[in-house]
Amino acid sequence: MSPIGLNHFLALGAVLFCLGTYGVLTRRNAIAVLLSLELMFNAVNLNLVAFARFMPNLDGVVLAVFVIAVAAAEATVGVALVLSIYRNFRHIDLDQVDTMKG
Amino acid sequence: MHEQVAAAALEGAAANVWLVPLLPFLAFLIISFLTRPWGRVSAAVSILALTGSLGVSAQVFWQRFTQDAPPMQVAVPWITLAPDHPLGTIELGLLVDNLSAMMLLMVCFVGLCIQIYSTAYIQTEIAHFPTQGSASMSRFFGWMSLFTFSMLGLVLSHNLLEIYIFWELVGLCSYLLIGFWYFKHSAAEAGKKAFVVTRFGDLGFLMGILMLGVALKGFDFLGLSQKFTQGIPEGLTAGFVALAAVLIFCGAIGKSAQFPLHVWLPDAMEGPTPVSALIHAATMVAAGVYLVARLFPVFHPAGHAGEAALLVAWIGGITAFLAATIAVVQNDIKRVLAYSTISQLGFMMAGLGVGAYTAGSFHLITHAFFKSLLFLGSGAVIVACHSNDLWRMGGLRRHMPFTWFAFLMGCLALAGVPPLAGFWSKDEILGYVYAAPGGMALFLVLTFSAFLTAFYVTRMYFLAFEGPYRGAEKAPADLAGPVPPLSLPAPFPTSQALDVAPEWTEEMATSSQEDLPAACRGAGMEHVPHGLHAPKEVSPWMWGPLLVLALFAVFLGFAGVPTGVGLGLPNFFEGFIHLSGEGHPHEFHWTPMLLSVVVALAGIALGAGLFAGNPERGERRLRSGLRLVWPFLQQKWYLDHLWARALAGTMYAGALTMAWIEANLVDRAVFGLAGSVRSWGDWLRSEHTGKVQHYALMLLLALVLLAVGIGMVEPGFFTSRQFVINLLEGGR
Amino acid sequence: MEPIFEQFIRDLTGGFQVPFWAPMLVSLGLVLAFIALNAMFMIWLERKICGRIQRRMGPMLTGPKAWARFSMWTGGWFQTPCDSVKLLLKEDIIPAQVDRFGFMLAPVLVFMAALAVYVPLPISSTSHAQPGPIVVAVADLDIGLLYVVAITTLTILAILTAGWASNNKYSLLGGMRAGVQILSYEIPMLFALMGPMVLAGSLSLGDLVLVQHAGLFGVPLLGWFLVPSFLGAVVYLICAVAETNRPPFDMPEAEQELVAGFSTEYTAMRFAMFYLAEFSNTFVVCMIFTAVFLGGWTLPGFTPPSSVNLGFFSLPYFDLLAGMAIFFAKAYAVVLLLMWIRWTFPRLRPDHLMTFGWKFLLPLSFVNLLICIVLAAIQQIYFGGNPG
Amino acid sequence: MIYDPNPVAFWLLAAMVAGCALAVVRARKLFHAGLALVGTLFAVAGLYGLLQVWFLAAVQVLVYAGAIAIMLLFAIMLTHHMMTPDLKSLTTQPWTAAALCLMLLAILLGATLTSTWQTAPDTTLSPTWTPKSGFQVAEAVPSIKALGFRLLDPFTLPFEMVSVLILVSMIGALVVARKNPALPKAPEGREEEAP
Repeated sequence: MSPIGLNHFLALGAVLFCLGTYGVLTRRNAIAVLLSLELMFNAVNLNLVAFARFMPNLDGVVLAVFVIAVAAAEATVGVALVLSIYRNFRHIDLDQVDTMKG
Repeated sequence: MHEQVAAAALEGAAANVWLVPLLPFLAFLIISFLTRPWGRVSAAVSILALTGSLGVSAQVFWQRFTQDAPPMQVAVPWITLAPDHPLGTIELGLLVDNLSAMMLLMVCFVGLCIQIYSTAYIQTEIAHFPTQGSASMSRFFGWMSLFTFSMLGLVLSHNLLEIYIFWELVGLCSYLLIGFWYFKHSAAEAGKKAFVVTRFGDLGFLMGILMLGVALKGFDFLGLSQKFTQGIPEGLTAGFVALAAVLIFCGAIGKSAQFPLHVWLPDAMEGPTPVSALIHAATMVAAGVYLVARLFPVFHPAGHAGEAALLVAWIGGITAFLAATIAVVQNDIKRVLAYSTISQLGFMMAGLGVGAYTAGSFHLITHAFFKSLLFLGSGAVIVACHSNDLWRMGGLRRHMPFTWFAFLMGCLALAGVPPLAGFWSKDEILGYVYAAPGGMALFLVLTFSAFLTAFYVTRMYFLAFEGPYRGAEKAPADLAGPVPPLSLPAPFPTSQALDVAPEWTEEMATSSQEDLPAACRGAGMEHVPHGLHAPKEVSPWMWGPLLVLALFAVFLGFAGVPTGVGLGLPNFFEGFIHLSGEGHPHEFHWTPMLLSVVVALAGIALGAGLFAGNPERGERRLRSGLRLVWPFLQQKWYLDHLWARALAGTMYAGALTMAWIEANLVDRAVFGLAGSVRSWGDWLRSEHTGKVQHYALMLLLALVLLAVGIGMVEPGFFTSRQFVINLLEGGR
Repeated sequence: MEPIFEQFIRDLTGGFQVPFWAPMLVSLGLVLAFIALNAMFMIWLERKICGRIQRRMGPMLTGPKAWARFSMWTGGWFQTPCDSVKLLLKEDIIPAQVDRFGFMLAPVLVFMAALAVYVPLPISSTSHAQPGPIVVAVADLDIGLLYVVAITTLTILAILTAGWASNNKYSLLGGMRAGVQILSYEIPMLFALMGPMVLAGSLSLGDLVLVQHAGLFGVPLLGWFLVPSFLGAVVYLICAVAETNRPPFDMPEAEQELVAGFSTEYTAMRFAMFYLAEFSNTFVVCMIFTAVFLGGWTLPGFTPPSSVNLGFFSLPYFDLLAGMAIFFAKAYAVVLLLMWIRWTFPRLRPDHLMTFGWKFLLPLSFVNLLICIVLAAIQQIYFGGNPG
Repeated sequence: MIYDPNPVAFWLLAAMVAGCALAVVRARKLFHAGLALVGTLFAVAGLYGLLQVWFLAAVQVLVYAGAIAIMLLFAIMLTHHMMTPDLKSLTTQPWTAAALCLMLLAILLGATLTSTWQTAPDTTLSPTWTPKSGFQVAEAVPSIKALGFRLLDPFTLPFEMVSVLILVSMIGALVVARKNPALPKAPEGREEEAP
């Protein structure tokens, strides 16, 4: 097998990111969207760590730690919002939450 | 004579001159924010502040009087333009010279007298409005303080732009104080009218300021005066200077109520009487005169009267005559005084126009004292009689001895009876006009005005103070009562701001006040039932200041006795207020002086003859004697009507045109535009689904398009080494 | 494990180089066997202690009669093996309406977690071949403590999955209760463990034990983190009980309310896996407590020789064996403590449980952390740094 | 020497990442999607381990899989009916999104794979700081200690800000999710639509 380099990790990150994007764009369920968002976060983190490892510089890892922290905050608020939506609409289908429709 | 007058820095007592306007301003702030609920405290604050100002002004005046110092000024940068801008830095500053020092003293002193008087007076007015309490008193004194601040700032202004600020501020205060009883329809209208009419003049003023300042690359008075001492400055034509001067004079026309913008001043009598005394007799209306005096070299480049000066002179003359004629037929004591004020301001203007810098300024000062005295006296009379109407007064001499004495002194001063103050100053103007080349026609006009002045003053005095007290009886129907308002033809809208019906009628009052509590209706004091008891002398707080002012009305004239009279008095005033460019002190002529004495005495004699015995009969005889011009005068030369018809008519026609343009051109364009935007919006709205994922999809689409676009424009953008390096190392 | 295993084999065979997978396989086998046997023993012990506390004898019949006659502590030895056989032989029922994937995944997950958590646990050390001690663990990870805590979360996942996949209200509620409970108690637990981390300056469990052996302020017994981080030890113990869903924190399977909680629908082998994992986790908790707070395989002031020679019998790796003995002795002491607690205290109410965790244990663990930081600073400044 | 991960492990983990991510996006039952997310997270943690960033791997498992994913699973359980397959959940703009995502993938892959990255020998990972000797060149593998010094020396302020952020989000979540009796009830029409 050929040796694994930075590009492998970056490509995997790109795939993961696009899958996450696809989920965000298509899933109706708000929680599924949140799940997909986490995928995108992970893709970013994967890139950061890979860069940090292959271009030796710990800052990438530090940044990844920050990203995880921010993701935790995001998920907290996201879930709270979802629960709030659920309480108001009795469902969490994003394509029916269109009160902002013009 | 023409050497550079170096502006010195403020020193000595003048170094404190900034306190003079600051103290009233602080008083205004304190009253507005702290002592509002306690009217008497507010009054005390205001008076204390003004006393402080007076003290400093007196020190400054004394310093200027005893030392022969050049003008002193201090300035700080206000607007810093671009470094290479020709106008450089526009500054805010204080200018202290003899003229402003004297004005400071006058404003502070008269203001103080009036404020002390007001403490008692304003309570009598407040008593008519049960809903108004102590806060009204605070409001009054707060605004008075603000006005005083503005006026003192105006006097101390260092350049044209600064004076314009304060010019507008005094205008604002005037508006506020005229409409002090804002729930009175007439008062609110009068305030509006004053504000709007003076705005016409101020428009010209601003244009003149900009013309002059931009052309001469500077706004400060000393610099401007400097440039004009040698004549018209290089690069400017006489026509340009004349036009600028005339435009600046427009401001003075508005503020000083000169023909043809004088129409607001009589209406301004709706304000409380101390306001009339302070603003519309002594200080603000004099600001126009002060402005012309400040810019005297601009009107008289190199000491010679320019075209603008001629205009100033004739406007002044016309105003003096016109107002004097109208004053003859007025029945409202305050209106008589208002027209008299206009007339006297005309005298000042005429004097300044022919080059009588000293005389004009002198008349300004003396007039401030005796006219504020007269106004305050009229206020006292009104308080005593509960009426403005001369035909409801009479015989007050016996009931109000102090007021009577002070008022009489004021009348004599105004009538120009020697040796009272008004005589000396008015006479000096007449002397100048007489001596001026080509001034004979103007001299005659002014002399006739002086005769009329003496006559209407006498009429007013006799109606108010002599004969029997008529307050209890009903006034003769044909003599008293307001003039019916002019009914306009149908197509004219009753434009409130330009309303021609300045006479406040009962119908107007009641119709506009139905929403007020019953107790507030009939706000005019003539409607307050007053019973049959005789008028009583007012409180010492009111007649005290009157006597002080009377003292000045009698003796102030001796400060400016012409040296030629031979009284052995030096001409203090001329020694103090003179222009460096004013060449020869004018020669003294006995002819105009004697003529003016004769004229004044003749006027008094005629007035006394008509009104001493039976005023009603005298009035009827007067009317029959003047029957040809009586309606003309009664309608104030139809000037208000002219304004209403010409101006309102023109404006109405213009408005119709504009309405047509609006409806057919502008609206179509605008609505068309709006419609197209709306249809675009309707089309775009279908994209606004409210679904967050749809938006995210659009975002992604934009991102992809952007990336593709960048990739097409610059193929190596995302893969270039430098991009990556920048990306990675940018943060290090 | 690797270095010791390799050395051991080399010693034994005279230089045989083992393939790289061999240590892994051997570790796996050892751990699996240990889990099974230990769980059986613990179950027996639990029943005996329960009996003792409740003034009865527990299982007595299964097994040799003679042993039973000797003492209650020797009776009923074969009870648990027989139970195990029974469980293994029972029919595996998967109810029709369950989510098959989740239903089957959950026991695997929970067992995986129980298995994986053994990786960084150090049970002994040896200096047989090298001057410095080599820690005996499957792998003495750099981040051992963090790893242990992280793996625990897998248990929550498994329980949630079991609760949801069973398609049963009681299961779901039990699963959610368990999840919330473990999640809540994990936080004070982590903070309680942070005190020792700070004191040792390392996350490696091996390092922790070595630091404890070195002592605090130069005093060996003080070095046991039980002393400087006493509050942390208490908090950890309570949280550990809650984490393993043992009474008095066994809310998730409160029979009176929830039947058997998340394991209601499980039978036979799958149920056995939950059961096994639970006992395994209990013991793991005790091992962690031993390693983190009780000095692990060491005794203060005692360093066993690397080998003993009794003349007739030469015992290599003596220090390893002695360490293991000490370690398991301590661990079982903690196990006894837990059992004592279990059979003494009544069950808590769910809201009390949460309140207790968030409002009492968490602040307490903060206090402990503060104390530890101060002590670590004193140690650092006046007594030199620590080996971590 | 450039760091060289084990290819077998990488490909296994990569397959797990991609497969689980696909399951997250496409799973019919939401709970399965949640489980798949946990799988992805674990696989990514494995990749971190492969890259020898052990601390991050542990944090990933602890915070991501242990807290965030569990919280999401709770949300699923609280909001979703237990066993209802989310049948219609895939029907929002699937094809457009797929096309766009593929284009995005092409762009990303094109940009990353054709770029020249400045990879460097695996010797000096980062300077670390010790009280006695100041900054020193660290070891090749990122240790927790190096990470800790890095986190608390140049990144102190962001680190503290992150704690503030988390506190704020916690309080915000409480406020948002709390039942507010003052709010009006859900619209009547929607009640009937609930499955």
